[in-house]
Amino acid sequence: MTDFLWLLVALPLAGAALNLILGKRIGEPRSGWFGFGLIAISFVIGFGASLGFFAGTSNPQTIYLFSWIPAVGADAAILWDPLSALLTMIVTGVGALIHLYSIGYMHGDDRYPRFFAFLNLFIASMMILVLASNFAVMFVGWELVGLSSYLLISFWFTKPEAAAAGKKAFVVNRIGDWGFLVALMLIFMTFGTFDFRTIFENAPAMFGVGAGTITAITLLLFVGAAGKSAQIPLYVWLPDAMEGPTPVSALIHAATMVTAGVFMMARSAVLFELAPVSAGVVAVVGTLTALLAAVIAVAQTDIKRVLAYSTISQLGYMVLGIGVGAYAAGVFHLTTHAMFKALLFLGAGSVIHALANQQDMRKMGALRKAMPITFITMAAAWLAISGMFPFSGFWSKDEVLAAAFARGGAWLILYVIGLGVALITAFYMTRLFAMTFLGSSRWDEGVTPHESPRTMTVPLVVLGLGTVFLGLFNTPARHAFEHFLEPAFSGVEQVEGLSIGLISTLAVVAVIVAIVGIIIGLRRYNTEVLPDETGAFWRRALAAFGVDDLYGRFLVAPGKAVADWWASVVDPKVVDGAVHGIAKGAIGGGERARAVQSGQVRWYAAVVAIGAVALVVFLLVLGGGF
Amino acid sequence: MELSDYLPIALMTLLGIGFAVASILVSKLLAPSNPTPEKLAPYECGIVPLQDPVERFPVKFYLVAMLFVIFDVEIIFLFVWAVSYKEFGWAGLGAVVVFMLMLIETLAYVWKRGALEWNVARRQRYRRIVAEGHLEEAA
Amino acid sequence: MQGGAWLPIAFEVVLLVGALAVLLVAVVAGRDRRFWGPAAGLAFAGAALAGVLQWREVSTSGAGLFFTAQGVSFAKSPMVVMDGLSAFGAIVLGLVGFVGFLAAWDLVAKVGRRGPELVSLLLLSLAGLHMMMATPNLVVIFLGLETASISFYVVAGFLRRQKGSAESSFKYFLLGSLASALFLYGVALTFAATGSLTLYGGNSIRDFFSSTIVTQPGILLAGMALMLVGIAFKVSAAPFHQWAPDVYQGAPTGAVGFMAATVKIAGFAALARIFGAGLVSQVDTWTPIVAVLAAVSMVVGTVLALVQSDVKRMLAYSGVAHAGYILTAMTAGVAGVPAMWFYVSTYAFMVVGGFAVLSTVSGSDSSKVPLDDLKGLVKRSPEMGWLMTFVVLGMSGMPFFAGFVAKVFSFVTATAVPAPWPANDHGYLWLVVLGVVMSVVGLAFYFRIIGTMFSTPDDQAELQEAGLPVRFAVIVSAVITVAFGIVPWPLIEAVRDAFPI
Amino acid sequence: MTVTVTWYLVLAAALFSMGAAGVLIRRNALIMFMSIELMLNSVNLTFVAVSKHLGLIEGQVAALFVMVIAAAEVTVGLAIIVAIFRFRSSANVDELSELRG
Repeated sequence: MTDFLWLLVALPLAGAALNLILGKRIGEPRSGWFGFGLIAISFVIGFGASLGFFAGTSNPQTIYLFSWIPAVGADAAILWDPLSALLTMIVTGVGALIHLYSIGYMHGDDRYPRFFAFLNLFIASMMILVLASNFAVMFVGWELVGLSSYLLISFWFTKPEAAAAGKKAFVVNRIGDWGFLVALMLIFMTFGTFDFRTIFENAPAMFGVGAGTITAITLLLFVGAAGKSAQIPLYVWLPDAMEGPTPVSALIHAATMVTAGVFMMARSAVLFELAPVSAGVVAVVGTLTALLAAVIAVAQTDIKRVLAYSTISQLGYMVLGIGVGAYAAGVFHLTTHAMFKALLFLGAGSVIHALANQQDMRKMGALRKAMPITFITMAAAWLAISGMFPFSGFWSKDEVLAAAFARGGAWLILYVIGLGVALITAFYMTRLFAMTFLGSSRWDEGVTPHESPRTMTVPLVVLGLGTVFLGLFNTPARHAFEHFLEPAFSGVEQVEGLSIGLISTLAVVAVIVAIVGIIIGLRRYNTEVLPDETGAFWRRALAAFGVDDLYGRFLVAPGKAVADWWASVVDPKVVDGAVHGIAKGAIGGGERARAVQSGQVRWYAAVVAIGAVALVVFLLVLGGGF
Repeated sequence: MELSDYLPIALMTLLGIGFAVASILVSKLLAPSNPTPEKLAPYECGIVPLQDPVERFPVKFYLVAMLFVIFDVEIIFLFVWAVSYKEFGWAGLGAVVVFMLMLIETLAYVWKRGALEWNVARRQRYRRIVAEGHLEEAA
Repeated sequence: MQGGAWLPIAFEVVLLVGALAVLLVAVVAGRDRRFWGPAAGLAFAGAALAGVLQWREVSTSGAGLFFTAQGVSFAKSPMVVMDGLSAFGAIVLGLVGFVGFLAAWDLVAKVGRRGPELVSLLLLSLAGLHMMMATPNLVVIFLGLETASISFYVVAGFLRRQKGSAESSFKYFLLGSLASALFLYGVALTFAATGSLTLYGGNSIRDFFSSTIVTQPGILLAGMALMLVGIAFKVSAAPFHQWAPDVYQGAPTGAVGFMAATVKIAGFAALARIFGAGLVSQVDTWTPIVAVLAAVSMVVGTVLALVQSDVKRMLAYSGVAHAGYILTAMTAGVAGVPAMWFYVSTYAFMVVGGFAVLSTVSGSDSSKVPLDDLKGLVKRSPEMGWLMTFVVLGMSGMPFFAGFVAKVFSFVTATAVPAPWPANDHGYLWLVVLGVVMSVVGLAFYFRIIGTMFSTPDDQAELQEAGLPVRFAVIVSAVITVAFGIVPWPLIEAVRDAFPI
Repeated sequence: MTVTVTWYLVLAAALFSMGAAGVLIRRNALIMFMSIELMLNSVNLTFVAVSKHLGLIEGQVAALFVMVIAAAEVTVGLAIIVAIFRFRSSANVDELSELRG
């Protein structure tokens, strides 16, 4: 089954190319269905190929396609192990649902085929990133993913904010990519190759725990991951990325792309094991990001920005999981988050669609009766993300917190902050849910919300089911998920050693925190009149504590100044100056030398004589005549 | 240092110099000379020349001089051949004949092109007069 | 002399007979050039044929030394040598001479009564030039050098009515004879130092070097230097190039192509013979000087060419620069001879072609060709315009043209042999780098010429229809420039064994 | 003290440099031309001296050839000089610089 895997990349790429080229002729709905079809087939292939892993029978293998740069050990080969299988299923699965959803959502857009071309391109690049068997190919995927996110964010490029947001996302990602690239160079310098297997096999042998180079490599890898997965300080682009169409936010900025950083760190778990210092940094940054994002999310009024900050916060959890060393828990949270965050975004999308593109929650309310399916599915996702007991969010978040608790010592502080974030998360999600579906209807006049068409509600329902039942896969008792991922993290020993009793108490604590959060939220927002949010804290939190304009003033402005100076001063004077200088010099030399050619025969004779004497003397000296 | 073999040359130079000096001396001693300004002035109506006249000599002289030089140099080679023509034998004779032929041929070309005519202008004038003369007589 | 023995000097004999025939026919049949023109053409073609025969003879039975004066106990030094160098030189000289003669045909017509003189001068000069490269005896080389130079002094001054032509011939004469005197003095000093005038054969200079260890080489080195001066002057290498621009500008355009091309061929061949083959053991002493000459020529030639307004002066300076590039090949000693031959033979045709076009553009008897004459040439006469573009591109060293292959060939040869003086093991790299830089700088003035040709012509005088021979000459040279650019291998193979003994 | 060949060579060298100096210093074309002839003759002297010293004949023959060449040069040179100065009266060479740059 695994020899069709190259189709996972080929099919989306083909879809992107065809949609781009023949898009106009294929026309609106058909190009959408065409895109969806290809991704669905890819999902089937991916799922089929990973059946072996479910049963635990097949073991990881590398399928060689062709050699790209043999000198560097970078050949185009697919590394098929449970981790990449899982990611494939998430990307293609959630991707397919979002394609289906976009058919309805993008209805009437005049660049319809182009949208699906870019979506396919994104899936293809994500596949390259996930299936890569070496860092070089992964980097290719990494860059392509950055590119397609830029294309999709600024899809409505006629809107200046969208274009600016696209540029911002791309630049901030580039900063992260810089870190990732330097890490690649370091890796190549130390290991002489990019191939995962050789690196991860002889890394432990070559370096003891805490070796300098490995720490440097892992820190730089984290910089790359921070750029892609929107951690402090490179998270500023994600909220602005909401300018893109909602399916884009769902797919890229919730489920897949942002998790690329987490996936990369999980993939190079062996390196992080050898560098406890950087693991600590990763965990701390993860937790702080989670805290900061959660606090900001509380005061946001735009529904999509709340979800964006919530994504950053949940990503913080995953990064905490990686930092703590519980890679399986981090990846599990990644999976569940992909499910319910995509659902939340799609739900928000259908709400916005219904209220004629109204994104401000203060203009929503009382949509329960008007949009029952969206209401029910969003409720499931809301409970999941808040960490309520039976839902998937609870299991994965609890896994991560348990792992943090298990490490003991200083990690306990992270556990406590984690719990606090869980509380805040429950609160702002309840705020969002209440302001949109409960309370009184604060719609604008002439807006009559109605349930979205079936192409949009079907994906919501599917995702809803996933959100509810996915958690059961990995209850502390069965740990099915960890066994599934076991072969991928064979080189790394998992954080264990928690008795069932301790885990269940931690679980109970987590549920209590969630319930408290929800109650506060409901009591405050499930009212006819919205509570006032004009306090100093609310205003500053709404403005994301001014971090953005801080960057603007200290980084962007000086950068632009240097660029302007360079363009106006250095370029014309130095570069052009040099070129014209050479030309003038040559001609100047010519003019002066021309005077020597005086036309006087006697002068020519003198030159011949002088030349002859000079030659004789030169030869005598050289030949040792004297 | 045997000077003897240079004796004849020394005698020759002495003789030459002596001849020239003697003739000047004799003319200076015997000839009467009472120079008067009029005598030294230019001939009757001539104007006092600013600087000695630039001898302008017609090109013809130059042409003849050139031809003389060329054929003079040709003779040098004939001397060489003449001295040992027996050893060169027929091959030598062949070479010299070819050499002579070339020069004679160029002489022919130059002659045909009229380099040797002396006072070309006067003869043409004469011929033209004669031609017109005939015309008058004929008319 | 037996029958077969005529071959070594067949080239000169044919030309001499041709020259005399032309004069005779002119004398007998009067002025009409229909009679003696074909005779001259035949002579040139015959000479080229003699070259081919020599080449075949050499490649079959190997090079040989010949004594002209048989049966005489005259000093046993050989006067004529027939080897790769002289045979290949004969072919190239013959062909270039023929094409140059065709290019000069308009001038011959214009000069009217003195036509036969001009043609016989060209024939005799070609004979002299070949004599320079086909003899091991230094004095005979001087003889050949002088025969050619004197005839070129006269050719340069052929347009009596034009002041420019007279001035250029005077300058050429005075400086030429000065340089010849220097060369001769060099020969004399070498004679004094080594006791012999011939490069090979009985008690030759080469034997001298192999037999005695030169203790006090002062005179010998001075002699070598002066000989180098003489040759450098002839091929217009800087700093002895100053005559070239004035003479090329003043001399009648029709004949300049012939003069420039043939002198360079013979000059470099003589350099190869004397220094490459004769003084091969002294190679470590004279190659640095050749390198210095090359460097100076390249810089002077290119930089001065940039600022010229007269096309003939531009081509003259480009000639100086090209002399520099060829000398770069010669820095590899005798190993540089093939590269030198490739460069010289292709460049010779370009020069003939270039000046032929100039003669059609501004009259073959014009002594000045300002750049504006070429303005919009492509529109005025597309054929001439495009052919000139090919030739100039060839000269500039554009890829797919002979100039490029020639430059690469010589630069590679220059770096192949380890250099003695600035002691580095991969040859005269600094010279090659300078060469590349200068060729790039040189592109400016080549493209200035092409630019003016492609610009819109304002009121240029209508181009009088060029004679068939001139057009044929231009076409041949353009074809050779392009052909050997795209398919250089046959010439490279042939050149490989154009070696002196 | 006997007259060795180096004396002759030194004399020839002196003559040669005098000739060269003549070409550079004098303005009149004819004088310049004469100094070149002087240079050629000094070379002749060298040839003959060395040939006599080494007892070879090449030097003599060479001298003969050089004389012929000098003669040819004379004829052509004077022709050119005459052609030049048909355009202007004086034989001054410095006026002759129309071709330059």
